[in-house]
Amino acid sequence: MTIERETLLEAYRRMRAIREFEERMRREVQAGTVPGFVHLYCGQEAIAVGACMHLGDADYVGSTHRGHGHCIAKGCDIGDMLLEIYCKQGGLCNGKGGSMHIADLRKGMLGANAIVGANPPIAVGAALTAKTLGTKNLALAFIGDGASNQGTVFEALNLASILKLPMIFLYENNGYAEFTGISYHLGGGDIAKRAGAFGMPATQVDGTDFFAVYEALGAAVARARAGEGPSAVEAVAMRWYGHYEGDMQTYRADGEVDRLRASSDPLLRFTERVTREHGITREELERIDAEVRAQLDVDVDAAKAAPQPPREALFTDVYVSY
Amino acid sequence: MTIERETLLEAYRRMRAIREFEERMRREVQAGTVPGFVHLYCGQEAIAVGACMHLGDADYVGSTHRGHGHCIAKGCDIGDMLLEIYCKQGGLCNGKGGSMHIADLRKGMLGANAIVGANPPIAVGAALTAKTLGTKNLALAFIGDGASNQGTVFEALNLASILKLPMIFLYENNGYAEFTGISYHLGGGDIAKRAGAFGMPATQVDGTDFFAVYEALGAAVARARAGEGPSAVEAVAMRWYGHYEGDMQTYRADGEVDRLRASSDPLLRFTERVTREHGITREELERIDAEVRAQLDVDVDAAKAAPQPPREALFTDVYVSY
Amino acid sequence: MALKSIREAINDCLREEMARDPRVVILGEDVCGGLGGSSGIEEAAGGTFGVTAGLAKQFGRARVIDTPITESAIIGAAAGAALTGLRPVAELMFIDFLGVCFDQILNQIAKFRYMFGGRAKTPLVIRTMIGAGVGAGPQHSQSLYAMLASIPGIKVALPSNAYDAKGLLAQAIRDDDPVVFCEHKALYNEQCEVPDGPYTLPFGEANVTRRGNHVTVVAFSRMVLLANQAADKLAREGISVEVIDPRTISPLDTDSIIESVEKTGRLVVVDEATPMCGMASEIVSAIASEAFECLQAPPVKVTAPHTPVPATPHLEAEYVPSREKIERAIRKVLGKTAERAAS
Amino acid sequence: MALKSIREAINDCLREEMARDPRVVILGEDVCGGLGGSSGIEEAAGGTFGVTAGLAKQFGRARVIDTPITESAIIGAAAGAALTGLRPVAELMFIDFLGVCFDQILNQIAKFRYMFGGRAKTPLVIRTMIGAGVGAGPQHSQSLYAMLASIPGIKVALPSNAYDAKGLLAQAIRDDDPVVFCEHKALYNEQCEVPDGPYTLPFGEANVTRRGNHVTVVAFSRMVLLANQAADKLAREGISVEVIDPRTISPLDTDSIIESVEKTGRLVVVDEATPMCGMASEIVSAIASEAFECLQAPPVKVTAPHTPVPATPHLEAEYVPSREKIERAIRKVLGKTAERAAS
Ligand SMILES: Cc1ncc(C[n+]2csc(CCOP(=O)(O)OP(=O)(O)O)c2C)c(N)n1
Ligand SMILES: Cc1ncc(C[n+]2csc(CCOP(=O)(O)OP(=O)(O)O)c2C)c(N)n1
Ligand SMILES: [Mg+2]
Ligand SMILES: [Mg+2]
Repeated sequence: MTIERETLLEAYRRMRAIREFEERMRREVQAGTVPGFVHLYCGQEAIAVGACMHLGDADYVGSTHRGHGHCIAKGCDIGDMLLEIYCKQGGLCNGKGGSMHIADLRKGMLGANAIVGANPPIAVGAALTAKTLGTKNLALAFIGDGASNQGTVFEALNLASILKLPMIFLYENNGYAEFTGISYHLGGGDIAKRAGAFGMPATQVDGTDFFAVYEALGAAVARARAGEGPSAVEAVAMRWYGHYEGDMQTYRADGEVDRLRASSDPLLRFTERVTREHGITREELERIDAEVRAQLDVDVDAAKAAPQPPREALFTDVYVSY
Repeated sequence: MTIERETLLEAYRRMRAIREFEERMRREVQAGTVPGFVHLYCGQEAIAVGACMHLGDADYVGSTHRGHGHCIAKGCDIGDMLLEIYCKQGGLCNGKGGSMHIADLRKGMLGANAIVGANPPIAVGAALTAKTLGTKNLALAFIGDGASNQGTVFEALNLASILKLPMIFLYENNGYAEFTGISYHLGGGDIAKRAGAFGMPATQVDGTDFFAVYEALGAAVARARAGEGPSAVEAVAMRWYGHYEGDMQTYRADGEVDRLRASSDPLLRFTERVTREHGITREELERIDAEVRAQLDVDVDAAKAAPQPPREALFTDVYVSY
Repeated sequence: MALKSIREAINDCLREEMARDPRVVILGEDVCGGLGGSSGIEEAAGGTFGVTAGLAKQFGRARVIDTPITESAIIGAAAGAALTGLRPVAELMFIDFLGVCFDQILNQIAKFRYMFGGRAKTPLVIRTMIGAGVGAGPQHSQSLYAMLASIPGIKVALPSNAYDAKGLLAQAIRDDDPVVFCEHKALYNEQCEVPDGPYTLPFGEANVTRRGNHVTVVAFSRMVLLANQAADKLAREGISVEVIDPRTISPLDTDSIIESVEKTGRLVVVDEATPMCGMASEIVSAIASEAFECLQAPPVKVTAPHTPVPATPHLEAEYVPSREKIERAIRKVLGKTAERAAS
Repeated sequence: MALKSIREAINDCLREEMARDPRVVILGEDVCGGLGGSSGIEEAAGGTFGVTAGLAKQFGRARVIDTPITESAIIGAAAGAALTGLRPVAELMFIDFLGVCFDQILNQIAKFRYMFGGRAKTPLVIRTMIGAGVGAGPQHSQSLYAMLASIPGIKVALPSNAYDAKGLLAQAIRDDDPVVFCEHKALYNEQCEVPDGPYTLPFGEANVTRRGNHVTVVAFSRMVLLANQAADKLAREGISVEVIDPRTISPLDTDSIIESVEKTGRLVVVDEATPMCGMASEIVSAIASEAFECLQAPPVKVTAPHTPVPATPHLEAEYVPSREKIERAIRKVLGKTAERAAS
């Protein structure tokens, strides 16, 4: 499968944007400037981007509590995301949702979700819309390894399967559900196999390898657009930081993350390959890095400086009319 | 696997008791003497009996809305069951549960359940008790093909698997969930395969063949008692009557049931084999038939004649103390 | 105009709204029925109680969608479909099954609009069945609508007659907010005159089914019929009862109740649900706080007891508020006045 | 006696009850933590908020059971374990997660005893976390206990201090009925004197935290602290406030509230939950019906608004009833009397 140069550069820009965004959020949380709880995506960048590079704004994505990377990959405006994370007026949810509820329907982002396992049935509904209205659009749900044990996820698999919906179940196996490892919490030990038993193609890929994710999702997307039904992909990529920022991670062996960073940093792996195989130069990529960083500084400052929602906002938008 | 003569005669007695019981209930419902809704078990007798012949009173069974057969197979007193179905004082639930809620904890019957998919997690809890108290007992949940799509069932599979509980998931594939066939409602089309993906032995057997069920459950029970963890068995046996008694069954082809009765009546198949291979005579079996019928007549009359619970019963037993 | 049962009125409404708006789809268990069956029949059920009969035939299985037994996915899919442009009417066969799909209602559907800062709409209807009285037992006879009414973001309709059922359901389907539409299983055959063709009834507008001056009786769903019967009976004794059917409990038309109590000074609330934290307490509380000065006697609640619904027929009959209990409550709240009125 | 936080008091209680009774087991997500982790540490969490710290080490993983993310199975397994001889203490991390396990509570645990004609007991505790105020957002900040209190067969405890927390939890664990034990996430560090060793506090007995004559304030969980603060402040103006903490809302000690209102003639109910069909309405309704004659002014509810909990910190602060709002409500219900008392 050959990939356009522009596609690769855009993929890199998004992965870099996620990385810089999350590293900055980490520092901001440590500095105490961010309200609420923040779950960082570092280490998993290639999953969201490898998937969303295949999607347009009219395709839908159901996200999780660890949603920043999904939003950026799906094309949400980073400035508006930051406004939301800082709970400011004009944020993607006008400041009322925060980090765990960022949504942007114009971009096909159905929302981060703080209830583990709630998003797959919702995404299935978006796939039902696509099928009912006869568009060629599809829906994708991100599902953590821990979430993969939640009953709602299996119900979503079954419903999408029997209705042959244009749906993709993208499992993100990052090794842990909170402070518990997958070798303990996952009966049978094979996420993809469990999904496959519902009668859909289900594969496992290295989630730190953009090309592997991109290829697997390409097949799933093609199948969905062709009206052939749902697919499942399990992408394996350990998270680099705590469950939430602040987590002491005593459940992890010392050096586990250092080894990950050294051996399987999705951005390093991507950089090496595209500079080696696709005639992309490090300078080009560094230019992107600089642009991303500069813009991020601007956006964070703007978010911090932005006004809070007015007091009346507490009472509005419960109903359209009441 | 050789089976004791006494075991076979007892198995026959229970299957016959179920058959007679359900046929009688059918007539009584048609005559309008039975309150509430009744879901008949005819055609599936060999499943409950093939399983429960391996179990003692200290082993637990979680039942469904179609629970009469499970109760009889597990050894519940038929007279007390009838009192319950007629909602009379002294019934197994003192008349307050009715057909869909018959329970008898002394016999290890955790209760019929009118919420599809609710019983497997409950049975898993009973298995947890057995493991925690270090008994050699086990728990078994009956699960319909329709129920097999309910999220709670998958959660039960996973929890039993990772905790290595003495638990058996006994699927009863009787072809239909209400008025919808399994070829439509079951993604992937293979119940056992879905269960097996949770890391436990999972087999499919002919649910009209007592010997097949008995053997499969024998293995599952041995595994559970040995502390090796849960198993799943899918037993296939179409139901003979409607979803509930009164169902017009327009979804079934004419003659489907007649063919079933002719080709795969669990009692006929059992009779042929034991008379052929185990030196049991038709006379012996007919004697059992007569005894069962005679006792049933007595029990039904007693149930009809029994007093209703007193008016105060409406207010009692909400709490132990309040 | 024609005499229609609630079942027919709901079926007509669904047919009219589906014809009107291609975005309206129905999903649930056996809303059509027969798929995967050996007879190959087009429709084996049309809903467990026949309410959706004929719709699959007319609009096709793509818009009348049979699902597995999978309430979380039914309601969740309805949520996602509503967020993305459809107007789903999901069927939750019995309201007792709330338990197996509650998160999608409580934390998703109800909160999308607020959580997303007003940038999302969730126009869906959950049709469900409430009520005791048919021997369906503890897990198929509950009236759990107060739990739903307590959730900010959800609207709840409780029709008591065919005319209201049709108009309220049409409004629910066209409404841009999520609505739980509660059908009482013992009322499906209740008939009244229903206009032909589509019409809507506004939410939050109570219906005064009887005018009266001595006491205000607020009742819901099936209890409205019993309250009217009690009112008729007492009228013969010269006791003049005003009966109010709120029709929707969220939004709730408190003003109409206050207005009535300002006139009568006396309040009885009749609810088939259990007593704690239910609509009866909610209305008594609202009136005690907002119309305290007009109250001439302590308000009286007539509800089911704080117990599950027994399967036992005669105990179930005892469980559900009866015309007699309502009468007794009215006499109680009237106290001396009752005799005066009677004499 | 020693100064203990609510977190410590609960932890002590769990330790003592597990030592007392081998049938007591704990199950939930990360109640120990670290299983399957690469460090092989014995305990990585001890509960997301550290409440179960050290228990796995002391009693072993067979009695302190980490589960996958599987609330339906956690609560369902607790139900089945309780029916068969254990006394499980299941942890539902946030009460907001009711939605993903509600059937097991609503239709199973609550109904077993009644459905089974009094021949079953379901002695289990569901420990869960309630409340707003820490920026946890719309799906992690709710106070949904009224829904649970409305269910016949369930008991609900709402401790507001460490002493009550320990005694009520011990009672909950030894109680033969199912109990939902609601811990307020903003109160874990609240300290008070707590006796060493096991003791129980009876359910259905309110605690009068302040004696007073002018007005009765009923408050729950964290609101008790704010009500006491308001009472202290107003005391300086000569306004004498009686504060009642019901401690359990099912059973509810209505008598103590009535007794107090008979003395004060005035009622304010403070609840962090949303207003519709909540405990505030329940208590106002109960008093309006049962103590109507003693009421000298319309009862006043102080609750959160009928909205989800916003993630926005300053809006969340506005959302939760404050000491100031409670003060205002007290002055309102006192009307002229307030000035008189003050002068
Ligand atoms: C229904 C529910 N149960 C529990 C939680 C608490 N919780 C939040 S995130 C999380 C772990 C999720 O693990 P996983 O699905 O692997 O996602 P990851 O955090 O690894 O991205 C848990 C248990 C929740 N938010 N919702
Ligand atoms: C949660 C829930 N959803 C739906 C129903 C309605 N219902 C009762 S039985 C049934 C079909 C069950 O099918 P299956 O599991 O195959 O059992 P069978 O009736 O064939 O024995 C349905 C949908 C219910 N009781 N509970
Ligand atoms: Mg994970
Ligand atoms: Mg079936």
